Amino acid sequence: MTALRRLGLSLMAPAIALVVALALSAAVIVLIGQNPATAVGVMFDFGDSPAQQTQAIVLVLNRAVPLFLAGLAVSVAFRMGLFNIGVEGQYRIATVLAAGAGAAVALPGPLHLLFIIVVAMAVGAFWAGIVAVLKVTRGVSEVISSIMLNFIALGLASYLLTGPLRGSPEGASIITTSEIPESGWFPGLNGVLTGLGLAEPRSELYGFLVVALVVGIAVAVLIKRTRFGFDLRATGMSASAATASGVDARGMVLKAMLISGAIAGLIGLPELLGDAHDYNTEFTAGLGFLGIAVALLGRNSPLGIAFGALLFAFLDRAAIPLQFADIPASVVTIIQGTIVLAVVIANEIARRVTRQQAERGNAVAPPTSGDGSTGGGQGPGDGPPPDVGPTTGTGTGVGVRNASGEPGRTDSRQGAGA
Amino acid sequence: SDETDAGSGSGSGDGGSAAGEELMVGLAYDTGGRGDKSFNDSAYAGVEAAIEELGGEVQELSPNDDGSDRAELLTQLAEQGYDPVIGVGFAYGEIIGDIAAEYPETTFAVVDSSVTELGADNLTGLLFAEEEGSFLAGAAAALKSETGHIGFVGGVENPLIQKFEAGYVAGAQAVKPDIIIDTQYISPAGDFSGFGDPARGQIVAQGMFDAGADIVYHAAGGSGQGVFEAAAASGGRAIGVDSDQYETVGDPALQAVIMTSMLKRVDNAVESFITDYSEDAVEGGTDIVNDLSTDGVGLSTSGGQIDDIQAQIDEFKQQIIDGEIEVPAIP
Amino acid sequence: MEIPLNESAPLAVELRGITKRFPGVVANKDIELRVRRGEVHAIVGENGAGKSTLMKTLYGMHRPDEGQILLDGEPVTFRSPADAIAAGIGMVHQHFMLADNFTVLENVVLGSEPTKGGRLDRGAARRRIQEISDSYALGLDPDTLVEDLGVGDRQRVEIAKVLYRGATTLILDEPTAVLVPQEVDELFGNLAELKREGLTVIFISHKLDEVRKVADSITVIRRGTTVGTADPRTTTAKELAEMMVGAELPAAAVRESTVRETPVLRMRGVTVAAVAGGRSVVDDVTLSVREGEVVGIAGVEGNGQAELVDAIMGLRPLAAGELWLGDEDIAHWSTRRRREGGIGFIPEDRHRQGMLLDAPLWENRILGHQTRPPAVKGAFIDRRAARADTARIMAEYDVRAPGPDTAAVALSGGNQQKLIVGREMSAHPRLLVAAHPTRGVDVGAQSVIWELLKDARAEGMGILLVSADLDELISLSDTLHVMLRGALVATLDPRRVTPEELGGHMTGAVRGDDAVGAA
Amino acid sequence: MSTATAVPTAGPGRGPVTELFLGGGRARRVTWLLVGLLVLFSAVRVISGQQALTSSSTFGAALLLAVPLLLVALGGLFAERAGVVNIGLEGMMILGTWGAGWAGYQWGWVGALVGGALFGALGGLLHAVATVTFGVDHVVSGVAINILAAGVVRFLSELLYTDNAAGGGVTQSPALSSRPPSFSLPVLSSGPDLLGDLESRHWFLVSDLAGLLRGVSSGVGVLTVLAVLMVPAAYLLLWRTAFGLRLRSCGENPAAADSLGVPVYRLKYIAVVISGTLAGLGGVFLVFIANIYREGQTNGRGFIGLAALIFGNWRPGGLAAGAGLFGFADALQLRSQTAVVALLLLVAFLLAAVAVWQAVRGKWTQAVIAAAFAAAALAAFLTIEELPDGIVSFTPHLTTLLVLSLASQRLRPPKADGLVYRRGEH
Ligand SMILES: Nc1ncnc2c1ncn2[C@@H]1O[C@H](COP(=O)(O)OP(=O)(O)OP(=O)(O)O)[C@@H](O)[C@H]1O
Ligand SMILES: Nc1ncnc2c1ncn2[C@@H]1O[C@H](COP(=O)(O)OP(=O)(O)OP(=O)(O)O)[C@@H](O)[C@H]1O
Ligand SMILES: [Mg+2]
Ligand SMILES: [Mg+2]
Repeated sequence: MTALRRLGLSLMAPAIALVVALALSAAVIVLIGQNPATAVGVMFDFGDSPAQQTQAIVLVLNRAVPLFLAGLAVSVAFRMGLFNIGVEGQYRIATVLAAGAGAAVALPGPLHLLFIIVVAMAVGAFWAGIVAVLKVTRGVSEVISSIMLNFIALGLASYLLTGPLRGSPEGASIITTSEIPESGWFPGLNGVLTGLGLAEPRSELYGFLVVALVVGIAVAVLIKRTRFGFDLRATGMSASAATASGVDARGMVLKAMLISGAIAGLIGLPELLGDAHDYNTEFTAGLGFLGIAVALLGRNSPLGIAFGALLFAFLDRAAIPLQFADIPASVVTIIQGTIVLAVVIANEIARRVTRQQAERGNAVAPPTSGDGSTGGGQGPGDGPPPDVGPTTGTGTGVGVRNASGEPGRTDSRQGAGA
Repeated sequence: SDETDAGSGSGSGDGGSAAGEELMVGLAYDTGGRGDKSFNDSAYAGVEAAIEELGGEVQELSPNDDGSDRAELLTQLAEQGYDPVIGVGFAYGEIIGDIAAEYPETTFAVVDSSVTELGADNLTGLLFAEEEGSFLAGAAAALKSETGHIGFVGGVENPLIQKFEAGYVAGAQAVKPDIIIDTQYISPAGDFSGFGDPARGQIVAQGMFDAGADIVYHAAGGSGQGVFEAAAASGGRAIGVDSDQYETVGDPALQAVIMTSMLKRVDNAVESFITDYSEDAVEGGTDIVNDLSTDGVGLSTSGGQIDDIQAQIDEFKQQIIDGEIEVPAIP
Repeated sequence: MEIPLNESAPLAVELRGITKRFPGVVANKDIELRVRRGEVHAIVGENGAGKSTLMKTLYGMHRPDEGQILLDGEPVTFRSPADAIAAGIGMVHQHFMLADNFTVLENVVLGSEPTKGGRLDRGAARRRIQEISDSYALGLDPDTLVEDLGVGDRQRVEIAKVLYRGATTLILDEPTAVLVPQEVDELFGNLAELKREGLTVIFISHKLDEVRKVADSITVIRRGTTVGTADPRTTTAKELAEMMVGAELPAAAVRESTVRETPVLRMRGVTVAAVAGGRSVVDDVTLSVREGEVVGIAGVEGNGQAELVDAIMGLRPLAAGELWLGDEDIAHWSTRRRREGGIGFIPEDRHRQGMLLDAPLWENRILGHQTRPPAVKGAFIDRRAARADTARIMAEYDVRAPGPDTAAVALSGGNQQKLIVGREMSAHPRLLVAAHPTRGVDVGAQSVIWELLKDARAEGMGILLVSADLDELISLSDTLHVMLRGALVATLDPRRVTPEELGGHMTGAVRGDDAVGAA
Repeated sequence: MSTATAVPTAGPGRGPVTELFLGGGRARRVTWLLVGLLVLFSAVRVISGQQALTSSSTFGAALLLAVPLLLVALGGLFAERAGVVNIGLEGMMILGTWGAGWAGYQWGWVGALVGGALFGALGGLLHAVATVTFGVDHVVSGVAINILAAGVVRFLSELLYTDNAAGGGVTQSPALSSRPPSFSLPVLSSGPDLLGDLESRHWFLVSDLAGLLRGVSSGVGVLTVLAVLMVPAAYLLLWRTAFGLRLRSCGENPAAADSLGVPVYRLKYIAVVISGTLAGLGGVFLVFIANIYREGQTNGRGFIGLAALIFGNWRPGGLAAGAGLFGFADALQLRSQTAVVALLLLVAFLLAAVAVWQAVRGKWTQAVIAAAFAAAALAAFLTIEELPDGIVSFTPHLTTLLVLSLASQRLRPPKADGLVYRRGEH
């Protein structure tokens, strides 16, 4: 019964949160004199023709892919209590350098792609690695250093784009890097869609979706099934316990940030390899910050993050039809913000409830504590008869306990403040 | 920008559906959307004027915060039957070519981006010779400056804003070759915060005023507000941009310091494009350059602060129109 | 005792029929407590009997589900500690409630600060604290940071806090658990002082001799309910213990040595530097642990035992010295390598260093053994094997929980500790570093753990035992070292030493020279 | 700090010179540090000829850039001293700018002040509800508030400013109907402007000092004065009053505070609401500069303020120093690309000093490394004319990062900072 109920609870939380967020947003829509029902209808209206419907799906998926990667990048660090607010800078600098490197070389197709991906991951990892090194060697809080490195990445990317990597002619209104040759383009997946019997959409479904899925599965396996993942999660749950168990905490900081940064390096690639083929002044910004929200929505689990990314992407797409229905697009941002807040509050309540149930379930479990007055049920009366206890003649030594300085149990995400 | 020649074969009709039917204009804004007191509003004014004249309706759309859904805005407008569809801002330049090719029946226009290389004959670029207008602004500043020291504040250091700088510097030097010109950008290319941070605008301009400049020209969008504030605080003057900021600033204290504004008549360009469309007169595949000769750019005169030098300004204007003065577009 | 007590006068504190339930647990059930004014009243009962819960009720930290509180014969209701404080009740908690980064003064005045013109009047506060400190001989300096104080001083700060609020009734929850005998005597001196001033003291302790020495009357609690009162002058410790437990107590152990010759751990000149610089926290320690030997480390808390353990486990770098495990020099090994090399570890703070509270038991089984079968296969975690092995440990070591998937938080302290012991034993270490292995664990679990340690010793495991429980140390150890200010100051023979002597060495009152040589 | 704790005497045999510089407590050390910096800056200015380095104009700009950071960081101080990490400062600042614009165009600058503070406070309240009442992880709640704030202000603008007769639009408010007053020091910084006169002589040290003084004493806005006064005020409130002691106790050991009848939840609420209010005031300050609300006006300053708080070791003086450092570097960067190059000379001097210091202490490796970097910085100064825009733009961020990573890390956050406190679950 408990397993089922626990599952129910963990699903209930996001569902309730969604309802609360939608209710609040409906109130907002009413406030501007519109009908919320229309709004919901509009958001779910994917168009009339099959082509329009697949197009809508492609749009959502294409938006979800980078958000998913961003969420993954944030979550890997979060899992061990590091707040990588620097994903934004990591993907910016990675994308511009990957674009530059990709345009500079000529390689056969798959190799070219691989090369660009490796460059992007390496640069992202390097940029995140700075944060880790500063934290480990100098004790600089990763929050500050990654905030600062975001700005530095922005400036550096701008310098690279306008300086050494500039590919567009003087005077062109958008500054771009040189275009990556076609061998470095990631093939789209529309063939798969049509193969599935769907109508051909207008836009190309990013082939990078496949990479994102692979990365997602890899991260899931890494975190949940491997020793490394165990060490990572253990450090996140209790750094002190992990250290005592033999985990090298400093090394873990470095490794977690490197992985997080490497994934962050991929965020810009769906657009770079699937669509733009160069980095430019108009390249999509802000995905790193959205990634934080997506990771939170997905409770740092790859599957959850996938849902979070899809939800955000779905809401993003709705911005256009909403405007056609004369509902301001800012409603979408409000829904997104409210959902995140509602979900985290609901999660917290659910976590409490399950934990309480777990504790209660155990407290009443031992069979012999008939009146239930002692929770643990470890009174000598019901346990095995206490054997030869080391007692001095006078019998003073019963259960001396020492309580000094025992820090209480906390669920600290120690990445937070410092 | 990649599939340059795709779909150009289907050059069936420019504005084919114009006559008789109700005019349905699709307007896709740059980030910020309507109400930016700048060229989004200006474009809307143009559409509004056209509709007043010709009847019909307009559908406005704004992109999301990171502008990643721009292409979808245009597609949706075309899909829903809006025609013509106008993208406001050079950011549309990258993608509008592909969409125009996809919807050959629809007429497209893009503000601030050249389309000649895109080869779509249902697409028109509405360009402005900002450097020419800025030249006049530079000349006016040099003529009115008492200290022989003027300034230019750019929002973001991208090619578009550099055109303003280039013209302004050329204009000022045409009047006074040894004039001191401070130029400074608020944020580097790719970082758009420079268009929306008045505090930095204020600080940059204040630095110029403190250093002895008495007139500062801004091409910094919303940050320009800070430039006006700095001018007011230090008894200097400022030159506005895009629209007649004397009229839009809505604050008498600042009106007093806005000497003139470099007008970029997006409204006129949009209005005449729609009119052409309704008369089936859109050529397509080309750029319409709005320059001094078409009054697509120019200086505003509200407030009367440059009335005394109007003659010299007009002379420069004529020389530019006549080609006697070549205004550089790159600093 | 000296003050004649008027039997007809209203009681200082009377609790009638107090019942307090927590989710799934009835912590207090129909409890009766009668405390006369001016007496020292002791409450005894085993772990989890509900003593702290009852005192928290009296202190207004939570409200009873049933029952009544009467002060001086008048019924009262407390909504918060503030109400209780106003009514003259003060409590010193089992776990210290002090802000380390605050000074003594700040800790004492917090919540009832003297102010002058809106400002905190430090002058007045200082005078008042000095006054209290002098009249009850607490010896406090108001301006030192609490983090620089030892346990005894901290406790006196806690008492000063209570007195500062003008409490007439003091609750002391296990005040002696962390003190060495000399400190306990000082504390009892303080209590006598308090009594002389007419204050009422309610005193909780597991140490029945102490209780008999200091209390005027005793209430015994078992499984959340009062089983009776006792007169300390006529009741023996054994009788008291049997009242508490409700059964006959086991007889004392017979000791036989299992010590072999081969050393498993050798340390020479081990020195650990303080993090903030200054005096070394572990100072030139030389000792060895042989197969089948339990080496006990006694010491007042904060004298370097924790750092010594950390140094052995590789959690702190050595500033100097050698560290050998068997024939291997492990001074530069990582913690993981040391654990793989055969060191087991029972940390002193299981919540901080021993467990992942939010993780299920089977994951806690893996903790510390991430590189070894059965729970791990190559680079991957073998979930099935981990679960199975956890189930085995649960059965063998009597860990009471629904199953391997239960979250660790759900277990009581004793069960958590048994899991940790079982986990460490399962890896068959050559050396077990056991820090306070029975801390906060009740009688039943405690004897189970002691048995496990003894069995392991008999099989040849070397054990380094750090404990604050002197009886535990004396009865388990084959060799006993005393640690003071980071250095080993004495080596004693556990068969001959008494807790009082040991306490003398621990506080430095007795010099190490007259130590009894060990075997 | 009258309650200076007895620091263990730092090494024997301190010479009279060392004593002069390092003796006499923190105040004297800080004074010497400031004097040293001024001399250094003055020297660099004279050598490089970059007057902007110490001009009153630069210092004035630095003040203007530092004040919003200062206000936000002070906001962070209140929250974190009460144990609540506040990553939502940016969002609260955004709400503050909107509130100031909206109230300001209707009721003038006083209205803006109140409006911004109130909106910021609302953001704080939301954070308090989430973290204190519902026990949500502080970072998570803060991030959510940042997202929400951006949506809310856009929405409110859409609702209230489009088609508003007073002006404004989706991205900006109408202009404030009145401006806040500003002050200049009479005679010294205005009128005869004696300081200005001194400054323009470009004398070594004297002019630099005059520039500094004039920069912070001419045309200073009312909110600047308020903000600067708030630094000592926050210190007095938090470290000298009963309220402050209680508030800080919630950040150090809430369970202990609770057991003494301190209303922990209420205090946390108060602290986080104050935090939001101060962040909101930071937003108001930005609105005062522009005289309107403009979307995106905060431009990440909430995050920088948070960084200043950590930089300053969770103390009012320290965070003011952090905000000042950032503000100065930012002002320099915005004012003059070439002056930024002069900073390289400064870095060279500093590193050379470090090299000498390390050599004296016998740490040769460190000395050589420092000397090498000093030489590199010097070479860069001599060869580079002007840095590209992209590079210059992150001067303040890089400076902060460098100072942080070079300074020894003895940061001490409040002990229970960021921990969710539940009564009885400590
Ligand atoms: N806040 C709580 N929530 C749930 N159960 C609790 C809580 N506090 C105590 N209990 C339960 O009440 C029982 C009595 O606990 P209490 O702390 O009063 O015991 P105690 O007699 O003080 O034991 P010890 O000697 O270990 O200090 C515990 O076994 C525990 O199960
Ligand atoms: N605040 C609380 N909330 C919920 N359950 C609690 C609380 N405090 C104690 N318990 C439960 O009460 C039981 C025993 O509590 P108790 O505090 O007596 O533990 P213990 O055996 O003394 O061990 P420890 O010293 O590690 O706490 C455990 O099952 C524990 O989960
Ligand atoms: Mg207990
Ligand atoms: Mg207790």
